[in-house]
Parts: sequence; C-alpha cells; structure tokens
Amino acid sequence: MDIELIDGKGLKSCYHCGKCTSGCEVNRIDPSFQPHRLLQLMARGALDELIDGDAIWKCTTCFTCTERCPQGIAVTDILWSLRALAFRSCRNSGLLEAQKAALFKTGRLYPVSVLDHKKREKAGLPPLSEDSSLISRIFDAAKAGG
Amino acid sequence: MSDIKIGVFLCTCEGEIEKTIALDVLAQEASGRAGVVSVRKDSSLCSERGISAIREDIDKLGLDRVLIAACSPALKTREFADLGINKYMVERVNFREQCSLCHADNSEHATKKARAMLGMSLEKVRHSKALEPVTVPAVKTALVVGGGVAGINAALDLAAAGAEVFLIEKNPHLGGKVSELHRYYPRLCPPSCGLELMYSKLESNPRIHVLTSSEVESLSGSPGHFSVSIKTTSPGTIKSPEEYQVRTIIAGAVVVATGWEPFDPRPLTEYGYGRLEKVITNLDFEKSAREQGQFLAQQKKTAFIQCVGSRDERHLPYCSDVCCMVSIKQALLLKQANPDNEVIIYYNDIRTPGEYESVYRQARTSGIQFVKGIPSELRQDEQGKISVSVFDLMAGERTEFAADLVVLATGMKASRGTTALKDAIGLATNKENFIESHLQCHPQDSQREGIFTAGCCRAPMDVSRSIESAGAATAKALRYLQGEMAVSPDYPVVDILKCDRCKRCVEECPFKAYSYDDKGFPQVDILKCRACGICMGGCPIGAISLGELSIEQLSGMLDVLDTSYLGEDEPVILGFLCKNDAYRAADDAGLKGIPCPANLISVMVPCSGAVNGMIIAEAISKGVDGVLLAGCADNQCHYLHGSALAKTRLADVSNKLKEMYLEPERLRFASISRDDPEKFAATVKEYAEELKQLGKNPLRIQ
Amino acid sequence: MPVYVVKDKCDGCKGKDEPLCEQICIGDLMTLNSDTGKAYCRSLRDCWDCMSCTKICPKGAIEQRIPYQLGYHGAKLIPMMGTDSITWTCVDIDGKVERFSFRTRNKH
Amino acid sequence: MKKDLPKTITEVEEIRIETDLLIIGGGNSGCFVAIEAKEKNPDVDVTIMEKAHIDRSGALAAGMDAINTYIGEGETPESIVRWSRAQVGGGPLREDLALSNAAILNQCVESLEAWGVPFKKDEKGRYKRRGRFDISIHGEQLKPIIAEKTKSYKPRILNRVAATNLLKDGDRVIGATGFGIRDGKFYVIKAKATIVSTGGAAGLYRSATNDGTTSHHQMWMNPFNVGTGYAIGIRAGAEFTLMEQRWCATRVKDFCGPVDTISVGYKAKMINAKEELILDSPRYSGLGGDTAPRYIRANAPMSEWSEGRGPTFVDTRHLSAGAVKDLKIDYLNERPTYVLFLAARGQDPAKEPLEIYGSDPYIVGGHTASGYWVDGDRMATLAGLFAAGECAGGMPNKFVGGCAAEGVLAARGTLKYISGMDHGKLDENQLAAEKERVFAPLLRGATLEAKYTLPVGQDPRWQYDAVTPEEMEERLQRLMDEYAGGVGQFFKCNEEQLNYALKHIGMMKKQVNKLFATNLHDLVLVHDVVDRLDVAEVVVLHLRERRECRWPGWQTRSDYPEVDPSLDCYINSRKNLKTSEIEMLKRPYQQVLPGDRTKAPSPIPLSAEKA
Repeated sequence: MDIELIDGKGLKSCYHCGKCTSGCEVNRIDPSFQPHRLLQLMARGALDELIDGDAIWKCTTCFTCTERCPQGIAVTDILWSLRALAFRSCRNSGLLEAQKAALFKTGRLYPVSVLDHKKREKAGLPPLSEDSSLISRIFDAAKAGG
Repeated sequence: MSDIKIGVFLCTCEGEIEKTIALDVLAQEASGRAGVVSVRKDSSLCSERGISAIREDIDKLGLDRVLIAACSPALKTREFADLGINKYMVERVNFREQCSLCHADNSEHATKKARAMLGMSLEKVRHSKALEPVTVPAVKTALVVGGGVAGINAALDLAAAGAEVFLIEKNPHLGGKVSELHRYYPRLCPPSCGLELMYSKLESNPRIHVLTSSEVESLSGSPGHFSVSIKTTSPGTIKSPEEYQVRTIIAGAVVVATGWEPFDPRPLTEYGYGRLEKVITNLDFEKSAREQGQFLAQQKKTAFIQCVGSRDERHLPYCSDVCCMVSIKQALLLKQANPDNEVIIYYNDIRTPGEYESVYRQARTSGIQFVKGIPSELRQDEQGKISVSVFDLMAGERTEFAADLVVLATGMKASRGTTALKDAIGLATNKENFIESHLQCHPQDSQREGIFTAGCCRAPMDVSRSIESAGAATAKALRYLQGEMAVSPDYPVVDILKCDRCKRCVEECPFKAYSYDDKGFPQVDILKCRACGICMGGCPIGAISLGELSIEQLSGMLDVLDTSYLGEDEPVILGFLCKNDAYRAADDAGLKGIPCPANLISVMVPCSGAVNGMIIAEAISKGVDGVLLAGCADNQCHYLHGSALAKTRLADVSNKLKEMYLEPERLRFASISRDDPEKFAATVKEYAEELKQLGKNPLRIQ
Repeated sequence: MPVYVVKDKCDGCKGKDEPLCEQICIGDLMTLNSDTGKAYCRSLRDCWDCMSCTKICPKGAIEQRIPYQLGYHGAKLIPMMGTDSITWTCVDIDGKVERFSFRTRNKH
Repeated sequence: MKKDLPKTITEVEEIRIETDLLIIGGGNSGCFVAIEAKEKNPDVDVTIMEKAHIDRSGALAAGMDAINTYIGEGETPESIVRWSRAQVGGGPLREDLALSNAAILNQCVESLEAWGVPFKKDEKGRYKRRGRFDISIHGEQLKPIIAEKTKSYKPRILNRVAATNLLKDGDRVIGATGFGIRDGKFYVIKAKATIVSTGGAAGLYRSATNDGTTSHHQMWMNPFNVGTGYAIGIRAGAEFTLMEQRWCATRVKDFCGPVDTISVGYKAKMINAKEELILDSPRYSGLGGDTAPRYIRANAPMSEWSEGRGPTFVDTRHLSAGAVKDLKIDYLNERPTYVLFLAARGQDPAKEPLEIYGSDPYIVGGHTASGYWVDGDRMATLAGLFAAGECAGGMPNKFVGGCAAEGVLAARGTLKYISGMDHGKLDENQLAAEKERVFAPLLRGATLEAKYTLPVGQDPRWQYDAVTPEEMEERLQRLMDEYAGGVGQFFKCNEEQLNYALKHIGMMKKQVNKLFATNLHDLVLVHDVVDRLDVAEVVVLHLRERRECRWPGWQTRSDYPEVDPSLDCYINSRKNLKTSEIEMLKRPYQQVLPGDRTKAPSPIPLSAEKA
C-alpha cells in the first residue's frame, strides 16, 4: 500500500536519462546524493535500504528535478513519501535526530548566520532574537502535557 | 418463397465429418424440408469431382440456392468461389471445424447440433438474394498534397504508373524540409543532387501538373471521383500555364504528404534557446553548415543534447525517430571538417536501427564521445562558453564541458499544413495531430477511403522511409485510378419503407459513410463503406441489412432454431462471432481438437457491432438461454468502435432484461482474439455451466 | 395516462432534432428538451398510452404509468421488440410476473 | 433545430402543391385509398396529409386484436348486411353502400394477411372466429404494416400537417389547406379530387374516467381523432346524416377499454351488483340477449347503474388460466395498458369479474352511421369531395375491414371522377382569409407572451381574457356531458337541455377569437377544439331533431321515450353558406334486402366451429 502511494507519482515511467541528477544542487555538493539512483532502487523495491539510509533526508526540495523530468515524475514528492514511510516505521536516521535536537534547543533547524540577518535587514524584516529559552520552555510544556 | 429450389450438399470430408455426425440421418431429414429439391452426400466436395457434381446438379435441377455443409466458410473459399450460381445464393454451414471436430467426444450432441445448424442455414439461404458487384467511376487522375520529398516521389510513382497527377505545394517552391538540409544520412551526400534529379523528372513528365502556392480548399465526393477545389494564392509554379491557376479537379485518389515541422525548444527554458546564441537546434546547424563554408571547421567544442522535447510527456510524448541519426551525422561532419573538433553527444538512448548501427559505430570509433546523461540546464560562463554539466550515468560521476556550441536535437511535430488539410477535408488525426491510420495493418490508409498518407504527415520518419511510404501510398492509391472499379455488394441497404430517419446510423458509422438524400433518408457511400454492419446493428427498427447478411435472414434463423436441440436440460447459447477474430478462433478450436460443449451455435457476423439489439431481444424471446457476442478487444476492433458499440447495445438489452425480471447474465460479451481458441472453448464451457446453474430461460417454456 | 422518460437511459436519439418518440407520437406530445438533449412528454394529461414511443425507443427509456387515481403504483408493463415479434413482461402490484411472447409480423 | 415561430402573417411560409388525389388522414382507410388508387393507376399523383405520422396514426395506433367484419364460411354479403342492419335496430342503414362494401370486404381483410399481419387460425387453418363476423389477429404491427405497404407505392406523404379547411371553386371541392405542425408552414394542396378519411370525432364529451388528472385522455377512441374531417365538410356546406347516432359503448370501467374482446371473444356475460345476468333479465327480455343490438348492450349496464343496481361487470370467472392469458394477449394487441391497469389493481379476471361502465359518446361513422351523405362512389354532396372510413355516413358496423373496403371504393370513385378533370380555380381571397384564421391564435400568442408580466402563481393570461384550447375543450366536454346526453347523464337528454347546449356552444364559438397558442403544438389544440365545436353543434342539432328514442343509449330522449315510426328515416343536415345556418332535412329509408329489418338471419351452424 505504501509503495502504491509512491507508484502514483510516476516512479515506474523513469527511463534513466539522469536529468534529475544532472540538475541537482545537492548532488553538486554531495555526489553521493543521486536522485536517479534513488528512483532506480525504489523501482527495484529496495525500500529498506533507502529508508535506513540518510540520502532521502538530504533533498532540499527545490523541485528542479520534478520541474525538468521529461517523464513528469514527481521526484521530490517521492522522496517526501519515503521520508513519511521512514517516519511511520520509526526508522528515523541520525540526521533527523540531529535536526530534532536543534529544533528543541534553538527552535530552528539550522543556526542563524550573519548572512541571514543581513538578508532580513534588506527585506525590512525585524531581527531574529538569539534567545531560545522561550522555545525550549514551550517544548517542555508540550512534552509535560504529553 | 414456394418456388425456390435449394440443393443441399453434405461433405464427409473423407469420412472426417461423418465420424462424428450422422450425415445420412440429416440428409434424409433435409430432403423433406420445404424448398429442398436435392440432397447429395460427397466424400470431398472441394475436390474437382465434388465441385463439378455441384455444378451438374445446379444445371440439371435448376437449383437457385445451394447449401454446402462442410468445412468452415473461412476455408476453401477459392474452391467454392464459382459454382456457376450467384455467390450470394450459396450458403456454407460449418459442420467440420465448429461441429464434428470440436464435439468429437460426443457424436450424439454433435449430430443434434448439426441438425439445428442445418435448419438455420436452410432458412438463411431461403432468404438470400442474388447480388451483383456495382461498378463506379475511378478517374485516372490523382492528387498529391505537399511537394516535399514524399509528395514528389508519390507524384513520380503515380505518373509512372500511368496516372494524371496534380502535385500541389503551399509554398512557392518544392522540396520541403529536405531542401533546407546540408547533407543526407547515411551516405552524407548533399540532398541537392537527389532533389535536382526529382525536379527534372517532374519537369519532363507531361502527366504531372505542379501547383505551388496552392492549398486544398475543400473536398467532396467519393473515392474514385473526389471533387477537390484548389486555391492558388499566387502564381509562380515551376511550369505555370494559366489554366492551372484556380480550379476544381476530379481525382480518383488523394495522397497526403503535408510533412512536418521542427519542434521549437523555447518552452524548455533551462536550455536557453533564443537567449543564448551559442545554443542552436539541429535544423539551425544544417542551415549554418549549408551557408557558412567554415562553420563546420570552426566548431572546436560541440555538445549535442538528444531528446529535446521528444519523448517528453510535457511536449512531444513520442520519439522523433531521426534525431539520433541527425546528431550522429552532424557530429561526423564536424569531425570530418576538423579531426581536432571535440564533440560530445549527451544521450538517453541511442536509436540507430538496421544499417544505421554502422554509422553509429563509425561515429564512436572516430572519437566522438557519447555520454549517457541529459543536462538539466545550460549556463553561459564568463568566457562566453556554454557550460554543460551532466551526471555521467555510466561513470557514476558528474562531468563538466565548456562548449563553443550546443546543438539541441529537437524533434518533429505535425505540420500546420496537415492541420489545415484536416480542417479543409475533415481527416481524422491522432492526439499529436498526425494523420490517423490503422498503424499496424494499413499504415498508408487514412481513416477515409481513397485518401492515403506519405511521409511525416503520419508520423516522424527520415528521408528514406518517407520515400518508401510514398511508394506504398501510391500502390494503394492505384486501385482508385483504374477508370472504373467494381464494388462488392456487401454494403448495407436501408429499407426506407421502415426507416424513420432517426439518424443513428449516420451518427454511429465509424467511417462517416452515410449522408442524407433529398428526403432526409440516410444513404450510404458504398466506397467509404467497409461493410462492417455497425449501422445494421444500431438501427432501432431493423431497417438496415447487409448484402451478405440481412436482418430478415438473422430473424429467420431464429424462427427455426430449436431452443432445446440438446434436450430440455441443456442450455442453448447463440453465439454471434466476429468473422475477423472470434469465428476464426472457434474454427481453430476445432482444428486443434479442443473439446468444447455443443451448447453454442455460432452465427458469423462481420463485426460484433453488426448485431442488432432487436435480434438479441428476439433470441431471448424465442427461448435461447444465452447470447454470446464475441468480438475483438476495443482497441483492436477492425472497425474502430464496433465492439465498443456492441457492448453498449448489449447493455441496453440487459437493462431491459433486468426490468423484465430476467437474468442479465443471459447476455454476454467476450473479447476473443483470433489466436486464442483455448479462450473461446473455455468461454463456451464456462458460460454453458453458468447458464445451467441459472436454469431455463423462462421464455423458453412459453 | 402519463409516460415516464428515464433520463439516464434516454440519449435523445443522439440529440438530433427529432428523436424517434417525437416522430412516432400520435399526439405530437413527445419532444426533445434541447437543453438536456433528452426527450420528454410535453403534456402528460394528453397521452393516450398507445405505447408507440415505448415500443420504438431503442434505449428502453420510456415507461408507461397509470394515474394513481385509477390504479395503484408498483405495476409495470415492459415490451421488448424483436424484428417480427414482441415480448411483454407484466408485473402487478404484488410482484407477480407474467410474460407474453408472440409474433407480430409474418415473413414474406 | 426547431425554427422560430412567425410573428406576423407575412412571415408564414406557404407551400403549394398540385396533386390528383388529396387524401386527408393517413389512417387505415386513407392508406387503403392510396394503395388502391396507385394499384389501379400508378401514374396518378397521390398526396396524403397526415396530422401525426402514418406509421402510427388513427384508430389503429395502439394496435388491433380483431377484425370485426369478415364473411366467414357459411356467411354471405347479404347475411352480414342483414346482421349489420339488425345491429342498429333495423336502421336506417344505406343497404346499397353496405352491399357494395360487403362485396369486397374479404379481399381487403385477406390483403392484410398477405402483407404480413399474423391472423389466428383454427385447427382447420381457417381464420379463428371469436364472434359471428369477428376474427382474431395479432395486430400490434397492423398500422406500421399498412403504412409500409402504402409507402411502397411512393405517394407524397405529408406527415405532421393538420388540415384546416377545404378549398372550393364554386360548389366543387378542389383540395384543402393545412398547417405544418413541425415547420409552421401554410400548406395549400390543389387536388382534382379530395378524400376525407380523418376518422371519427373523440373528445366531444367528457369521459367518465376523465377526472382532471393525467387521465384526461383515458378514453376508448384515439383522442387525436377530433372530427376535423366532419368539421371541414360542415364548414364547406356538405350534407351529413345520422349525426345523432352516437357510439356509446360499454367499456371496462376506469380504463375505458374495449369490452367486446371479453364479452364477444370470451363469452363473458354482463352481470349487475346482484350477479343477475343483465341481458337475460326480464327488464331487457326480448331485446335479443347477448346478440342484442350493440346500443342495447351498451345501454343496459348504464340503466342498471342509474336504477341502483350498479356496479356492473362482465363475468370472467369461468375463464381458465389459459383463456385469461389469451385475453390479455388480445389486449396487448389493441390496448396494452389495460393489462397494466389490471396489474395496477392486482386483479385476476379468473377470480374477480371485470367492472364495466358506459363510455363517453363518440361520433364514429365506422361504427355507427354518422357521417357524410355519400353516393355509391362515396362522393359527398359536394363535387370532388369523397369520404372514406369513419367519415362516410349511412353505413354502420364497418370497423377495420369495412373502413379499409370503404377506402378502396372511395379510391375507385375518385379515379372515375378525375379522368378529364382540371384542377379548378383557386380563390386567393378565400386563401388569405384562411391563412389569417389558421395562424391568428399563434400571432396572438406571440403578442401575449411579450406582454406576460404578472408574477408566477397568477395566470398572466387573465388580464387579457385569453383562452387556452384546454380550457375551451374542457368547457365543451362538460357542457356536452351534462346537456347533450353524456355518460354523466346516462346518455339521456331533452329539448331544454339541448337548447341550453346550443346556446353555450354558440357563445364559445363567439369566443374562438380569444384562443391563443404560443407554440405549434398548442396551435393544433386550438384547431382541434374549433373543429370539435362545429361537430358538437351539428350533433346537438341532430339529437334535437330526432324527437324519439330509436337507439336507447346511442340516442335517448327522456322527453320522447318511444320510437316514432314517422322518424324511420335519415335525419340530415347541411350548412346554408349564405345564412351560415345549419338546415335540417329528412331522407327516406330505401330497403334493398327484403325481410324484417330488426332480425338478423340466424347463423348456419358450422362443422367444428366451437369457438
């Protein structure tokens, strides 16, 4: 049933042109991340390998691959579905755990950089507070509430 | 009716049939039947002796109808073709394949079924009428639309075969896309020489009339004598005597060769065509190569990107067929012009069928790089080079290439000319706007009788295949250019005494063969008609009959069908079998000796769509337990939507049955393909079992 | 006596200007609703229940009804036309089914 | 693609046709006229003007279960005429017409079988008799088969064209006008001879079953036969006879379907509430019992009701299951919905008798003797005008076979008449006036529609005193029922009632110019009611003129309860075109076949004839 969910997105019509990978920003930085390879593994049904691995967490969901796939395969969605599967089967990878920890601590998935502040200033947005105590209190309360 | 003289001929087929069927008993019974003047049994009717015996009886006894109980009517057609009596007065009943052979295990049942079959066929032949072929004019003039390489070749071939040819081209000049090319493949010679040769042949042939800057305005009439009005927007034909300006011509056949158009890659913004001047299409490449002497030598680093727009669900869902060879050709030209030129072809699949493979090989060995992987986008770098970044699927790593030139291998799409023609004469096109044809069996036929396709107006193809298809189209067209042609009288006849002008036949005819006469009655164009009988099947009042199979015959056969010929407890199934598939499958079941219950009696119909709802209703009313319509699968129907319509009509009757508190299961449609006798046998077996469970048709007790 | 057109069965004889029921109706009552492309009876009060339309309808979309003032609901009478025979099924208000099948034309 | 309706008279398109024979009404007899004319002379140009579609039009529309007149073994043309004469209480009856009809009756009936109508046969292969001159058929396809035969001779068939008036050149009829029900055009058909075969007049009276619901047309005769054939003749000054001899029949109650099927076909006797055999009871003794004249058989059950012995039944309880099935098949062949009606009552005739009641009165010259006064060639008193089927008067008990024969005879008459005849001269003024008259209601409707302003829930027409054809039709039917001896009055009427009826018919005729139509169908209804008014007036005048009780039920005068020997004659009427008064006249009876007119010769008992 889970695999259906993914089939729906045209997985099986992939004819391996590699355009997704060619255009993948993540791949430029981390060559081990190869969307076409993920699709191929899926088509082969090697779900576990994917779910246990951390590749699926690396996608920035920029949708370039989906945008340009000649077969109209919703590559990004497929990766998202994989993440959902991983989550459901409680086989969250370390990478996700790290993100979770950061979230609970700072309320953010990644630390705010000077660059970010500059950008916000440009955009006329108020500066972000560095103080995360409030956040952690909220989460604690939430946890306490069950 | 009383004065008819039927001769019944029973073939033992060298004892084969008689092994199972008690022919002597049947012979005796038959001799007692009304209208039967002679019954003869023979060991081999199809033998010369047998045939002459039949002919003898016909003369001696003055038979006006002949019933041959032997092998399948699909077999020995040549032997029984001419018995010295109108062939529509000869009826064949399938004792061998569909009785003795497939019921070898139960000769009692076989004989009972044979008895019923014989009775029905007697009734059928009793109601048969003598028909003669109709001859219609087929003028020796052909029209070719499109002056590209396909059109020119069609024109030349037609003229060579003795036809008067009008070749019309919407542009001021002939030659089409080919005239824009630098080189042909595989031989890499310039197209000009080929074209020049063709032009001169056109010139020198007095039977060919070339009209450039001309388009078809409208087309009416029928194959053999279409009337086509042609609009010539400006003069300037290769040979343009005044009388060829604006005119209506009568043409026996039309060859459509409206060619193709290049796909415009602008929608794929990632490749920046039109924005980055170093990014060109393969057709631009040909132009530059033709026009700029040094172009080929100058390209130091060139990248080709394949499948741009083609095999792309969002643009051209099909493969454009030529792009692989075009890129390989162009790459080779670059290498030949300067061996130092660096060329990479980024591909997805390389498709070089047949001898083209050798060109591909030549390309690889000549140092052209092939990288499996398609760039996702093109960027111009500081030095103005185009940076191509691809993940090389073979190497499993990213590779970068800074190109001076990037050639997009864009594909072919249907031309505006094709669309214009479609609108002008209403020709069926597929969803990609290429002209629709029965690709598999009749690639050259358009959906309209007498109109044929040559070249890329039907599908992308390269020069040599275009020329090939032109030849094929010509051969097909010639049939309509013989001065006159005989049409077999199988076409439907509308009984206007019954017809209520409800127009259903006109609406449902897959070949648009119907039009209205001055009183609003439907009339069929016997040349457009393919005698599928879909109109006969659809007529709400049974006013339409085919030459070879009339409503009266069908209903007559039902009148005499003994609905308990196998006894009270055995269900009787009436099977209407499509003669293209199901009927042949049933024959094969017999030939292969696949046992099959005798509960089904088959009636051969041209298409399951030819079976009228009233006939089905009649069968049920007269106590038949089940009606089986066996036709092709929807997408395989030889008459487009025949079997689909058959299903709707069947559904209408089963709705009625439901209301009448009868089991809709008594009607069934089965798709049985010609090569699946096992499925046929299984279907009959299953259905008979099911009907047994269902019990007698309540109307059978009436 | 009113006729009842079963909307989803009627195909307006392919939505042409004069469906069969309109052609045949002896009272000029059946006609085509050009919006829906389906047939309807323009004046129920004027129907003489000759059943010509019911018989000729290729989709079996027309039923005959008895006004309640005269007969109780639930009864049905359905003709099924062959080329030279007719089969009637009658169902009374208690669900009793009766069938009648006979020839309506002789062949020449 | 229905075309827009004309807004002004000039927008009305005109179609002019010249033909040899114009047949008005393509029913049974009309088709026989066409067939016979073409048979005798294939070159003659025949035009059929039909209000409906000839495939299913006229009295045979729903089918037919029997041919009531066929001269079987042991019978002769004379015997059927004598029987017919006795059936109408000794006449009057045009024996000359009857004899000529009887002479060709059988060949007409037999031709039906030859064309494909299935006839029931007895064990000896003879036509299966259900009564003395009654044979059973499977007539579901009767009309389509007749129509196909007609079409095979390729006459000009104008379906959906309604006749409105006859064209005249002096006293000669030279064709007719009509309007297209589909195309809204004005048709002018010039003909050397014109045959009127539009069937009888139904819907003059209110039907007992008509209770203002969808049962409005719950009646015996095809309600779309409105008597146009009579009306156009009346308006043209033709002479009519016996219009007072109305067909009032015993019908199955609440459905108004035929009863002969049961009483004749299945020997089911009529009984009253007390289960007494009605016709055998002393009250009607000496009237002939089961073979008593039809009007008596029609009247008896109604007097039972009026005298408090209703309800009345035909007793079917002796029928076997098989017989009941056959009975139902007969109905399916003629009035299929009666079988539905029984089902809707959950009624099994073998268990319960079938209730019967009187029908509303009809003017149907194929059954009674009302209609045009014609000569031996079936030519009316106006030259060039012929009558066939129910339109031809003076000869009752024709039914399907007889009406067909009348068609044949009329055809022969016309062929004789037209030889050497020209087309006559059109009176353009008459035409213009007629066109005006025909389309006025439509133009009126157009202007009204434009003015409609009142909110839904109020009838916008009232502010303009506009009348719908339905309203006037219902007014007429109520009036006739109550004051001209309708079933509601047990068929009885008196001088005062009839005068009242005449007065009100007169008032309605004055209001005809308030009738309006907003579509072509309504235009048909308008002219239907206009024609009905003209026929009704003549019927009432005839009823008033016959101051006696000659055929109780068909014609009952409560103020003159006896038979008056001095009225043993034809009562005829003719419109005086100068005064436009209807003038009454009498014509004497001429007996051809000697003997007691009230007695039919008893049938010769047949071998193996146990129906």
